[in-house]
Amino acid sequence: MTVLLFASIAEAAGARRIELPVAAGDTVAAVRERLLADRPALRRFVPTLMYAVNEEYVRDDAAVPDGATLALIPPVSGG
Amino acid sequence: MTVLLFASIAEAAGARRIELPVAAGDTVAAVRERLLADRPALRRFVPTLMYAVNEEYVRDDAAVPDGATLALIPPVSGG
Amino acid sequence: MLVRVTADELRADEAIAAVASPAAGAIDLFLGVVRDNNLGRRVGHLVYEAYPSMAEKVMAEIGAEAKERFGLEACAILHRTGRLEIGETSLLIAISSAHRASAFEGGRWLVDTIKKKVPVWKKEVWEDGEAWIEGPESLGMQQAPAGLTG
Amino acid sequence: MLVRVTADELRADEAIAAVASPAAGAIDLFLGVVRDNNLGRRVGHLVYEAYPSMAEKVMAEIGAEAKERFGLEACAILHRTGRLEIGETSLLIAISSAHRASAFEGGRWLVDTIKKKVPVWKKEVWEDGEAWIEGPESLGMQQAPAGLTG
Repeated sequence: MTVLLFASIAEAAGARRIELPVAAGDTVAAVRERLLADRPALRRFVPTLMYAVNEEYVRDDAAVPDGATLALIPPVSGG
Repeated sequence: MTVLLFASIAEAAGARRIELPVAAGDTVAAVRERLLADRPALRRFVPTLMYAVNEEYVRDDAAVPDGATLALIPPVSGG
Repeated sequence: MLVRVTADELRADEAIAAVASPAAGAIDLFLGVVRDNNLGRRVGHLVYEAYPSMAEKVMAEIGAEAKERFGLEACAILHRTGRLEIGETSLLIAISSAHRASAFEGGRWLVDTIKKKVPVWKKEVWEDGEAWIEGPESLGMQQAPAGLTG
Repeated sequence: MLVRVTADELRADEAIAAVASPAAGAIDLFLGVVRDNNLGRRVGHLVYEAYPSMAEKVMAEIGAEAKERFGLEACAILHRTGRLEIGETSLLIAISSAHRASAFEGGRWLVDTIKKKVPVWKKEVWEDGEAWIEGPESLGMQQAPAGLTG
């Protein structure tokens, strides 16, 4: 699966796109924890992160289907 | 003095500008009555008319100085 | 402050440029547009008449009051006169402000106040007649023709 | 409905044309503009980043909801990305409506909702540093930099 990162968290990760394996029954939170395991510096972003699966906002207990795109969305500030 | 007419009352009067003599101490109402004396068909506009002397809104008891321009202003409908 | 009564087409870009300010974070623009119906009547076109010199004076006063009241950076008010077809812009206002709340509130107040105070009148022309539309806003009345003809 | 995330300059005339309708009596336009200061800091320029495909999808959903909620004729939402200088337009919305009350109310609601929901982020760049500005509207927090650098 593909994880997309934006703005502050992308800058901190040094990456805008990370490919990760996904297991059957994975939730957004499970994928996030797998990602953070290798990148502990990103944990400070978690309290304000929002998530989108295939471009729909979801909560972190939502399922992540195989082949999905998960976006880690810092608080937005457009306009 | 000069009396300016606009919109419905100008159309009804067949004139947009009428010159009238003004007497010392004349009020807007006095000038209006002098104008209506010759044009009774215009009396129906009086209940909703507003007035401006030299481009300032005034009440009909305001004085009309010599050489002033009095405008008879039907309810406005710009925008 | 840009205020103008004109028979020429109103251009949004000109109004936006007139209110540009480095301290402005928000610009609100309002266009009054000729629509094809009013109170169930099919409108063919409108004719706007103004007392131009007084209209510009009143517009400048209203603009200055809006700046003061809402803390605006700048505002522009333009009104068109003459014959206007469906879809054409009769009134164009632009205001700039540091923040959007005052931009929207100031814009709304400006339009409401212009409609009450600026000496401009419109005539509706239908297929089978015409009438001056007078007083809907300045008298707080229902919008109704002053005298039907034709 | 015109919705677009683009690195190109936003043009008011295009947005106005996109919402034209014979039944519209009012068009409200809102421009979010880069201003030279924020919370007392002197701003040099901004950089906007978006999740473009999702941003356009969310903008279309918000636009459809605004049309329904306020009975609008049409709306257009454009957001710019990349580097923007002071005075440039980052957000452009246009809405058309039969009457002005719904045009202003719909415009206000659209801008508020876009700022809460559309995945776009801005970075402030000052003379001596920069920071992503995150969360002021979506979290209802005070607007404060997420992490200062430089």
